[in-house]
Amino acid sequence: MTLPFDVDAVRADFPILETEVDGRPLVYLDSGATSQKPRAVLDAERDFLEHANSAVHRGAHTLAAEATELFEDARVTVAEFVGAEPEQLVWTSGATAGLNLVAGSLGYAGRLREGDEIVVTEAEHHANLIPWQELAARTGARLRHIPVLDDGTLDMHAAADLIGERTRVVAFPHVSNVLGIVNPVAKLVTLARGVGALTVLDACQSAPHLALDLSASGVDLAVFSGHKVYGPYGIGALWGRDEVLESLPPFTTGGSMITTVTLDKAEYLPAPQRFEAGTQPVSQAVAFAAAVRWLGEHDLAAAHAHEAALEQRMREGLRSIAGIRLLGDTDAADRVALQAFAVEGVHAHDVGQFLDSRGVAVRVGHHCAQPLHRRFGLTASVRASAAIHTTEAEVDTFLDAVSGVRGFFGVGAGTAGARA
Amino acid sequence: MTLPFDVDAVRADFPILETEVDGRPLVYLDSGATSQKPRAVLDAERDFLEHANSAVHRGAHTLAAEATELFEDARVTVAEFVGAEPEQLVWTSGATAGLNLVAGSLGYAGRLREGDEIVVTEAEHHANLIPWQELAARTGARLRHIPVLDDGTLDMHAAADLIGERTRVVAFPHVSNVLGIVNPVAKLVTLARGVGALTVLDACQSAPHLALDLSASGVDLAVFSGHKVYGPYGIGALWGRDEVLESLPPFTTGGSMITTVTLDKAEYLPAPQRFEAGTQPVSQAVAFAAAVRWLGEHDLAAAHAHEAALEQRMREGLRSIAGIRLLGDTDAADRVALQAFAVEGVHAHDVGQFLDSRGVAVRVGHHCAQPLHRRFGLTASVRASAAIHTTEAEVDTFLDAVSGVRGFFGVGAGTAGARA
Amino acid sequence: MSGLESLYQELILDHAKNRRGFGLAEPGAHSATVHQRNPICGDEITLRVDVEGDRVASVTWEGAGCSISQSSASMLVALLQEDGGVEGMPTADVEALIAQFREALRSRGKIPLDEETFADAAALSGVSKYTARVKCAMLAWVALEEGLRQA
Amino acid sequence: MSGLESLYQELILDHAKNRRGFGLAEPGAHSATVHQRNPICGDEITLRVDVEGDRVASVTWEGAGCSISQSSASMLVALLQEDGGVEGMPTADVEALIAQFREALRSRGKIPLDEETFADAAALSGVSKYTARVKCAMLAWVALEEGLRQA
Ligand SMILES: Cc1ncc(COP(=O)(O)O)c(C=O)c1O
Ligand SMILES: Cc1ncc(COP(=O)(O)O)c(C=O)c1O
Repeated sequence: MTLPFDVDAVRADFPILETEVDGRPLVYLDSGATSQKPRAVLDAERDFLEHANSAVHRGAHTLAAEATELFEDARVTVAEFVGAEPEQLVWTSGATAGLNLVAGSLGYAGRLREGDEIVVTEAEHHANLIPWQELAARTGARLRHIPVLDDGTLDMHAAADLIGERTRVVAFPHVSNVLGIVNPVAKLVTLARGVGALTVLDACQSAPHLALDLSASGVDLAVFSGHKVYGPYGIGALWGRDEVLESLPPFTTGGSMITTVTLDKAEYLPAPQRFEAGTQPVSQAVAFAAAVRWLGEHDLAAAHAHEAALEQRMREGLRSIAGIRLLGDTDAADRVALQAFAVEGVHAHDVGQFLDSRGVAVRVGHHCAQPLHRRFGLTASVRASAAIHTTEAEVDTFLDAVSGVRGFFGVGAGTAGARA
Repeated sequence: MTLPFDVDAVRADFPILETEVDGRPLVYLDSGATSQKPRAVLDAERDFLEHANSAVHRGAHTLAAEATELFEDARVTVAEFVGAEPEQLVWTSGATAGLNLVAGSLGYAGRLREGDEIVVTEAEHHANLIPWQELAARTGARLRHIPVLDDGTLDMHAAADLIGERTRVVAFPHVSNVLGIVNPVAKLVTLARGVGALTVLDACQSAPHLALDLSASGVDLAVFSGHKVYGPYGIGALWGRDEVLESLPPFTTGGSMITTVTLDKAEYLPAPQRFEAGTQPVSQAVAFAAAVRWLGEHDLAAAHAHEAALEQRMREGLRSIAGIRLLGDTDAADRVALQAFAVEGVHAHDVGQFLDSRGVAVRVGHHCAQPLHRRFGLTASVRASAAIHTTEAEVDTFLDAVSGVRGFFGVGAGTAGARA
Repeated sequence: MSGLESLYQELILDHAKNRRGFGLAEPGAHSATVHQRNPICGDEITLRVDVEGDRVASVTWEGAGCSISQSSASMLVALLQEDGGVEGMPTADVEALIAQFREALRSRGKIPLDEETFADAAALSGVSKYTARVKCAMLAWVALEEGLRQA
Repeated sequence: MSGLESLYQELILDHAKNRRGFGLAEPGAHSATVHQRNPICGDEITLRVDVEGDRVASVTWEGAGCSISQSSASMLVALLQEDGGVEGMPTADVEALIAQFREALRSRGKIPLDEETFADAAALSGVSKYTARVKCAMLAWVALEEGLRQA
């Protein structure tokens, strides 16, 4: 049954939202870093651990059969959530692990050589950058970057030039975790397909906020993390087209991913098991599925509209405050409700501390995107990111707090201060 | 405060032990595969998620500071549990991930070459075998194996011959997950040190049952998994001596393990962070620490004595049943309460099914140790493994059920049947 | 009948001990040999199918495994021999039979195998309640399916 | 005084704006230049220390970061200048001071920094309750400690 979207009802599902910080209600605007978990997720994991827990895919006992079923049902549920078949969904410990799996496996497979090129963007999270740097360094391939324009969008002209016949891989974020801008997936896929390059989508910041249809997206591989989609830590997924997954050798090896093992050699199962070495995060898979089911109980179109309204309110509010510089302030692209900014004259760390005193939790620093910050001449910024449980009143509390920052730190019109 | 050991009190801490299977109380003898979790562990994780959850090592807000503290305290607690310093403890998603990290990192570092040798044992879990096979295949190194004698102990004469000047790595299980025998760590370390080889200890099956003092053990690196030590899935640890960890490059890369990142290059933090790419299993670390603290509340010497008594009872009981063949039946070594066996004339799968109908959950199959089973002329066996919450009465229920197996399947003295 | 006894009916234990079709026949003109494995528990089977025209002329096998996998293979051979007679069963019918068998086994006890169609193999109905054992019972049938694809 | 105001005392904001010792001096005969970074938030400092005999003759620095890290560096220089006078403070005393400072900051509010010993830097006492900010306040002090080791 789909419930009409009611943000108060949604909030009631999150125990942590009752927290007070220094006597003020917590305004959690750090969901881009990690989301909070609704009671249904906590309950599902606990219920599994109290009633069904045991090793999966092994043993004939009743608990093991139950656990295996719940574990594999979870795969089906999460796969459906992103528009994929369960056999195409590999459990990982998170998005970072998924990206390392892909880069590492391509390396082991000898799929890249001197002169080949890997293309990423200037807006990458380090997780979708450093594994490619390492792969390039190991294989002699060259790593190239699609630049980010001043408004935060990708330079698609440059992309068209960069992606050429030497390109083997094009990896990019669906939504940048700093800019909140939805990148043009279809266009990038067209460019990559035109030259036969593999596409890798970092869907960490889109999975919680947009309806994903990976099968239809045209990309070859995609990753996301459970802990950003109202699910638990320690689990994520790598999705891949059948033939792409089949073409990749395992990255890590061990139990449960083999058919025959001798002292000298092992033969591997097909995907997805081939990539799932060792005991899997079983209770987390079950809880991840519960998160997805919990989301599915809501009218997601209405929830997305709610988040879009928050995005508008947040961005317009910030724009109207003096001394605020938004990173990636454009109306010319779809966005999620996540906004990074700098406060002139006040370091991001101090801004965060000030907001915290008002109960507002934001993230400060480089958000694992140093090159992007450098591109904007910054070393750090403040990032506010909303979630399905965020209210307009919370956005207003946040904006009100931001308005007070420069006054508190004694900077403002005409006052010279430390550079932001 | 240390409580006197009282198995009934211990049992009351495990909600799942109240489960019934087909109307009979569950007798869980599959802790070697994965342990059950006491309420304190479930509560600690939930409490964290309801009150402190947020991204660690980032951001100035109050929740983040709280979460970071709990996360790093967890590292201190788990490190202490195995006799290590917190800076030497790397969180991993499990033991398999830890072993892959070590083998993969040695590979990336170019520490192995053609002609070099890696020594493992014939009793390896696949997790401590296949990563070395892959490393050998990639580097041209040779993988060699210390044979297992008929009684299940390692052939230490052969070990002394095998470990020589070409040996770079000696990897072995502290306790085999099939034989339950504690291997002679000190002797193997002496042999390895004599030739300057690195030692890697798979402590998966010892961590739940023996007091570990890794610093004193003489090994260079060790791994274990949370889910086998009454803790959660999705977390484990790699321990290493300072200088050994410092000598290893990262295996996976991404956020939170870097200092400076440009588009082309990254610089890495020192250990343990260097090996912890991406969002860590934060709530699981907190829960893992709770498991260790929960264990520490008991008189562990008494608990170990209790488990030793169970081991005796289980093994002697099995010995006295006709048609049972024990794997690694020796009194000449220390053991944990874990025993694999074959029933003459009845396939392990059928034995497991029969025991399940009596409420007894055991593991059947090759237990991720195909080479060891082959060495004993088997493809599968039945494994019973006890835990701190196992009672003598449960062992008796198990033994009684085993006695009924051959009768039920119509095999026995003089009856020819399918080979076990 | 307890759960366990419905799983391990007398007939199943008999077939596991006296395995029909055990021992590979010499390959014929249109035969295929297939190896299947259950990686979880190590059960394995090598099955050879001989096709003549649009009929399955013979099925033989070798392998080791639990009583469910062994008896299921034996029952499959028995069924083909009894229903197919000397000419052998039409390939299309065998394929339909396999599909029906799979459906029943995956039904979690909802679809029984009827004795008229499945003969002794109907005794495997009980397996469908034990999801962990379905693969054991399917092993020979999947091998035959694969063999027909190749032959 | 609210938590925030005890953290950001007027004195701290002043030092963050008028930074003592900012701008690296020419290296002397026995000087060391140290670069320190807080990888979490990107604060960084380059600090140069000049040692003459058993005394710290001069400390200068450059860097960017939050007001806590900037003012802490400034206060450190002010303290050394005021207490050391023209000769400079004995190296051993500086080392002891750094150790004391670290202990207080890690005490979670239990050990205050007294004004007699720490002068303006005593205003940083409030930081010790904010564990996430301790690294910011320590940055310059750790850099100086490292510099003394090298000089
Ligand atoms: C001896 C041994 N080594 C390694 C492993 C692998 O541990 P995990 O599956 O938790 O990664 C196990 C358990 O499965 C084990 O028993
Ligand atoms: C865009 C993006 N990519 C990758 C990651 C890495 O995800 P995780 O840390 O869960 O592995 C994150 C979040 O940290 C992200 O926002």
